[in-house]
Amino acid sequence: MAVRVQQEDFDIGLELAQLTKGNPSVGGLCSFVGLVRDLNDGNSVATLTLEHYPGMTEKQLERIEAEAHDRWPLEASLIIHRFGTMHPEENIVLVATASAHRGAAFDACHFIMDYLKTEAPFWKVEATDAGERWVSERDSDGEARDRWKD
Amino acid sequence: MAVRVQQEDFDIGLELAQLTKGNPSVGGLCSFVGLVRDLNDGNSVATLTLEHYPGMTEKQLERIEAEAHDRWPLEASLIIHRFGTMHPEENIVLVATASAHRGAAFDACHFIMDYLKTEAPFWKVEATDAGERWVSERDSDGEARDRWKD
Amino acid sequence: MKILYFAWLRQKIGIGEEQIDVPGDVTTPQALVEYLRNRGENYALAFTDVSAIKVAVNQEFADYETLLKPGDEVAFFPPVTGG
Amino acid sequence: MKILYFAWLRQKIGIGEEQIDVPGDVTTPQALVEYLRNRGENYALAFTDVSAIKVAVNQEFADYETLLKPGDEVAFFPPVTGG
Repeated sequence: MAVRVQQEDFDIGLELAQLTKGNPSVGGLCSFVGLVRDLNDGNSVATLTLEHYPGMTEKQLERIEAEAHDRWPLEASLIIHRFGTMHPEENIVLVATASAHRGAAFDACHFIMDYLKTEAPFWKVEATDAGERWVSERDSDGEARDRWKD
Repeated sequence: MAVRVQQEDFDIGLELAQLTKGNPSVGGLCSFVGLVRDLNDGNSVATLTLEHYPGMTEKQLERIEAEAHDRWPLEASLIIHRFGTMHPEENIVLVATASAHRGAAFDACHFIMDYLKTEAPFWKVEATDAGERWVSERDSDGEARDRWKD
Repeated sequence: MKILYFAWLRQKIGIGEEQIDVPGDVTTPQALVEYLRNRGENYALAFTDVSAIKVAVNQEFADYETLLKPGDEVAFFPPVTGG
Repeated sequence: MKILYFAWLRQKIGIGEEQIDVPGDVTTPQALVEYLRNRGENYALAFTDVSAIKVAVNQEFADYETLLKPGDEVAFFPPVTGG
């Protein structure tokens, strides 16, 4: 289990290799990478800047990760989330989960992303062709999270 | 869209980077890696050998990948499956899907893995401490696939 | 009391963080908002519609009726949009 | 007719692929299995329980009642276990 909130980019291949290295109980490794798109809500995006709440961010991410471990039999997991200013095609977030079997790895990774989207204190502001714009929450993100509630 | 059936290992970081490079429409990249475990059904596994049906394998994987593109708005996808003899911790399969949004990427990747497990002509034989053993199909794999049927 | 503002709330108010000795009757985030609105036009504008503003107390999501203690860290921010 | 065997079926029969000129009445995989069972003990053992054996015709999953044509490629194998 590990959470990192950082400005610098990450090396996906390296991170995934380190996550499973030396653990032959891992049969499935699921990962998700969120990237900056050059178009959002009809406007072209030059840069995306992420602001966060240091301290609360790490707490929330660690809580979400621990909840995933409670729900599924995970061998390992990793959450890396960047802040600062980024350009299209840059990595924003990496979530990876490893388990003996694929179902747990898929579900835990998806669960972490859905919760991260709605419960981790990050905010995005875009520099677009129509000026600076704070990204709005999406109803679909709340619905995606609520799927996991019983 | 790409399918590769090969004996040699693959570089996950390189493959994922190539999949999204130059496409700023990608907002989410989901990947799954299947790895050789050192224990299966209570026996320790020294090596795992994968046999396949050349020709039919590629056809089936291409069909599954095309079906995923029909079902979800994907920007890119990749399936690499190895054959031959492997040791614990080695990579067996990589499936990666890229889309504007995470839901499509997650679902398409999971869909491809579930179908690959039940419809791609690969067979596993393990060298275990109890001798050579052909791996049996799992009922749970059929159930995982049937989830996607309406 | 340590008060933090994030995203467009921070922009509208003009600062990200401040330390305020609030009056004794400011015992909830709701009362804190009323108090802040009277500190200036920038606060009043930022807090026009609190239904669009989340609150955290001591780095935990809270609601506007949560009881505050001296020394608490209270943060106001729009719905989160990370990932 | 080109016939292929995979996994433990290949091991039991002893070969992975063979070309056989089958009699005219071998028009389905079911009939082909009956025919093969009479070719030797190894075939009879391999095809003891066809409920555990899948069939593909021209590299497509098929069933035991599929009509076969001369020149077809027929493959027999256990349930797949890749991934």
